[in-house]
Amino acid sequence: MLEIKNLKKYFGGVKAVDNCSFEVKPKTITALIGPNGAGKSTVFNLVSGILKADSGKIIFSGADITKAKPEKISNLGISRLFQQTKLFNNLTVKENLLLALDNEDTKFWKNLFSLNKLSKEKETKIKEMLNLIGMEKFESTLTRDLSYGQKRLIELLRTILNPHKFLMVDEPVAGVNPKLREVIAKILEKLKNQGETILLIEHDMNFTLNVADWVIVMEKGKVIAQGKPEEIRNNPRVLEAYLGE
Amino acid sequence: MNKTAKTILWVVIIVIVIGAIWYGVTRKPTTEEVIKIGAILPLTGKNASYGERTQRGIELALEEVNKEEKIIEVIYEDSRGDLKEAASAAQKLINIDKVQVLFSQLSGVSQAIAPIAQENKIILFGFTSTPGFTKQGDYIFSNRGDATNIGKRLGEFAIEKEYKKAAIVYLNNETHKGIEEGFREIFENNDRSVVISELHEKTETDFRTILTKIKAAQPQVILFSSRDKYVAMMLVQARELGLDQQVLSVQGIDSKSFLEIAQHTAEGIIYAQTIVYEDITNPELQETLKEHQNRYGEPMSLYAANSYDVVKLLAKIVKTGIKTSPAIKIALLETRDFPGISGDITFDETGNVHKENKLFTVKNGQFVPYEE
Amino acid sequence: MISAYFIHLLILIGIYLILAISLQLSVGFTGLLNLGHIAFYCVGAYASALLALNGFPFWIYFLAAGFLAMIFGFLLSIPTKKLKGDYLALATLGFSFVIYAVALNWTGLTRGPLGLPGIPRPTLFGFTFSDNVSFLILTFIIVLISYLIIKKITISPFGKVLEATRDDELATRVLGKNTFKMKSISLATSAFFAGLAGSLYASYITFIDPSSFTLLQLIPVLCIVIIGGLASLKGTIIATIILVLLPEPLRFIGFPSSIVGPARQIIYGLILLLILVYRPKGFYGKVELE
Amino acid sequence: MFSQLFINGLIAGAIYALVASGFSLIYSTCKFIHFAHGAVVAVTAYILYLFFSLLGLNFWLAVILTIIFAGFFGWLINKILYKKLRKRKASNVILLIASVGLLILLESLILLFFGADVKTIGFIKIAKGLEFLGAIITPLQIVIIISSFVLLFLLFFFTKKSKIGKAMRAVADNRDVAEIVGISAEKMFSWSFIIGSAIAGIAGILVGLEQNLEPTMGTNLIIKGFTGAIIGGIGSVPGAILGSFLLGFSENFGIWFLPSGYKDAIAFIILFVFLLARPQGILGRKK
Repeated sequence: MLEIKNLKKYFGGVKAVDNCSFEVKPKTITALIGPNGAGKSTVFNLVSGILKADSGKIIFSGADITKAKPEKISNLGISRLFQQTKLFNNLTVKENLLLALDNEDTKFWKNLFSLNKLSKEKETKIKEMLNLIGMEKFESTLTRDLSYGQKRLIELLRTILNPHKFLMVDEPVAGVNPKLREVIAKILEKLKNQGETILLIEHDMNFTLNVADWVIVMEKGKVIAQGKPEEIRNNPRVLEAYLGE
Repeated sequence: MNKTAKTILWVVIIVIVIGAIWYGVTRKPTTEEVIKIGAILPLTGKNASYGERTQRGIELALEEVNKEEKIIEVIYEDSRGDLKEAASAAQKLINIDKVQVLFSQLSGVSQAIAPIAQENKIILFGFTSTPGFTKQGDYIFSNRGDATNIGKRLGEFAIEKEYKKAAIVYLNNETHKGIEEGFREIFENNDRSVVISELHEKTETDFRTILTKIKAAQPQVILFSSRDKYVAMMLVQARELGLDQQVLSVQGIDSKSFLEIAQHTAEGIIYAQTIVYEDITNPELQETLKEHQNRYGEPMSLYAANSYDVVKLLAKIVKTGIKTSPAIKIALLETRDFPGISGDITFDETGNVHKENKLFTVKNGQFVPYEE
Repeated sequence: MISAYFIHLLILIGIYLILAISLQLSVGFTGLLNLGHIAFYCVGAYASALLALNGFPFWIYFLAAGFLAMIFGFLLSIPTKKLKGDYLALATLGFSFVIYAVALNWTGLTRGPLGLPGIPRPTLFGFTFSDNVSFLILTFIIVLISYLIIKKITISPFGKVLEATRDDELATRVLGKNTFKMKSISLATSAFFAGLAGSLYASYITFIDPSSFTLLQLIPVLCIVIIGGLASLKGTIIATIILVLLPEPLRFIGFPSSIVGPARQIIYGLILLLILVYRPKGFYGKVELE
Repeated sequence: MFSQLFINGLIAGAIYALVASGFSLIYSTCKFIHFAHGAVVAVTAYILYLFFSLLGLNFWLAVILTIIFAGFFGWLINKILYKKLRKRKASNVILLIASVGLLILLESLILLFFGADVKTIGFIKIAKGLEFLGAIITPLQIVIIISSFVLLFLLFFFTKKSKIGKAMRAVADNRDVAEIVGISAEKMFSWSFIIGSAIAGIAGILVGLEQNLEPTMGTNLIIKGFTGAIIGGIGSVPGAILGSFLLGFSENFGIWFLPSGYKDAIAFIILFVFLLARPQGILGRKK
């Protein structure tokens, strides 16, 4: 599904991503783990086109997207959750979610002349998703007024609702209270059963290791180990990287 | 500033706005026979000093005219040289203050107001020498005459002095463009030519490079056709750059600040203007000139003389019992040689005047008529 | 007929309304700090005046004013691709200075500071809007149509994309929307209506010169957008009425004649600063720019 | 003629630099466009006129008092107007509008107290300039150019070496980080206003002597200073000075070939080209 080939990204002297290569197989949850500053989020930014790679290739189901713009990459089917919350604060929850559904809203003349009555099908989809996380009564509150955990949930929903073949999720449960953590874990599980392909960054080791099918470990911009969760759990190299030399 | 304080503030502002308009609208116009003049002058902004001088002329005339009993009232509006502002002022003066006569200064503002005045059949005196201004309608008058005559008079003088090459720097507006054209019309034939003619903006203060161009072209005479502050600065910078050719200039530079800026470089400048200081025989007008000198510490400027004469003329007409704009219009057109400081007033059929331009110069810090 | 004075003020309010709600579209709804709005107003006014003076019928020079301004809108949207916040404000401010300088110096086309006098009043289906009452009706209709169009844009999903671009452009792009295209459409649309306002202004005052399009003219419109409240058309309407009427009562206060000019400016400046200090968020502003 | 054009460009550039440096110092620290800086230049020019021409103080005493007044005036503006606005979390656009409102207010006050006519300080006697490599330049103009360069170095050392200078640059770079390290941003803002306005005082004095006094002189100066600051790089003070000289040269060389009415047009076209091609200006860093 996604292939990274000796990707490089330097910020001045800092080698954020240093000749990193790995592959994500379809219909699997792949976890990308490693200590802070290992280059995980930078890889996410390179794949989603927010940063331009210095060298190396990013292939997504056959297409070379190394130099593509974020909006083009997204329309190819990659949907991405950011590490910090990036909701539209002055819009309501419903408006935030509706934006993800399709790109009909970018057609100026169509919007100007049509009655843009919200289609039944979109309405129900939003309601269904909100019921899933028990936030149906927050439909018309401004996202600015939500709690941090609620914001993470809505943002996850927005990423899922955005039509995609591949999901990139950057620390979905970081800083979220245990109750909501369960809800998010349940959602990821549900997506896995539906056969979605997910690339996950998460620090919480046991959360990651029991959700992921495959684990890739990064340190100082390089991939230092790959394997099934059990193999990684007791791999000396990984422990060393985490606990520091 | 909690919520209540903010709402109170808003209520206060809105009340002021509504209250003042209501006061303005319902104010009973003063007694019937007083004639009202609405003066839309540039009282702030770049042209404030010219608005101020016109205002002085009006104030002086009002004191003389209203000595026994008040027959003329003047309402001032500040146009700031902005067209929208001037149009608002004109609408207010015509419709609320019910003025019979409008004064407007600066060519741009006068152009914007002319159609409004003409449409409402209100007399408009435009203190601008924009060529063809009074042709816009029979209610449009001007006491300044056409700017091109000044240019022509200076052209004739340059020919008398057998100058062959001339240079011109003129302010980028209708009046001074007219003067430049007038000068070229007369001067440029057989072997005489204007080697350089450049315009400058109102925001200009550094004329060095224009003057460097002129220095390279080596003209024998230089015409600075602009307002007093610009002409003075051009003069200073020209002398600093070593240009010592004879400098000609135009009406309006007869001000205290011109002498202050130019200091000794003003000596010997020759300019064309309509005002005739010395041979004003009429003792009353002599009195007014003295009054202006000791009240404002400078000789009466062209702007002041112009507005003064118009107010005096209107007062004479009103004293004969004429009260309405159409009637005043007829009386104005019939005026013949009304004695004025800025020259005797006789209106042609378009409502403009043709005044003979005389030459003046500066001799040991005084504005005096120029003799050969 | 005191009403003539009020009709004049209502026409000015109408023209400023179109200017303000169109600026609101780019500043309030799309977060584009557009300080070049007066340049579009100027382009519209000159295009309309020049075409009208050469005998073109009303609906040609009126729409031409809008479309020409729109083209300049697209032109100015090019820098919005990489410029953000302050830098965009500076670029658009620089753009308005350039347009002013061109209007002042291209004397062949615009007659420079001499301006364009004698601009004809509009004639539609044989009827000429020469008196102010009929001109007010024309202005009112145009204001209504402009308001409905802009209102429709802002409440439509397209409007929501604009607001999303304002709140977090990167997140909007990651949802697959070409935000640069959105910003250029928003800027071009707001320029179009500014051009229409320019055409109305030229046809109403019947004389225009560059001095009507300087930085000082931008300040009232910008204040209306800020004080009315970002992304709130209702607030913009109220703020327009107040700010256009604000200087009028000062005419009726009897200042001694020698200081009447500066006195009014001082009061206007003071009220402006007071409003800014005590109401920086505006009446109905719910939106906080970063 | 080339040397004369060069000198003319140098003089114009020096005047723009005097205005742009103060403006840019305030912008780089407080991150908003302080248009009223032009009015501060005008006000201080009139204060010198008050001290020297009206009250008859000794010229050099008047100059020192004027510069002190300028610094104080800048501090006052910041305290009364901008500090309140910042406390209410007003965005930069609001600060910009407030600064233009203040410009209108100050110019009207000058007009009220000093009248509209052009004033001269009359300390300098007008005489033919000195011959210098085929160009003519008056002593005052030489002072203007020298003081502009001296200012460039003083500012350069001040921002690089002095304690306050470094603290100001820290706030300019990243206000929050600076505050964490214990630098009070508010104090630095007032310092930038004091120093920026003092420089405006020097500009007011020199420009007042060279081009005489007029209530609206501030507006013309700040628009050119603003243009120079952007061309040079709005964030960096040396950039603003460099940009101002570039502006002075291109204007004067430009109107040697084009009619002189195009002076402002040249300035704004350069401005627009820079904003498109290199918005951060010559010395500015890409944000």
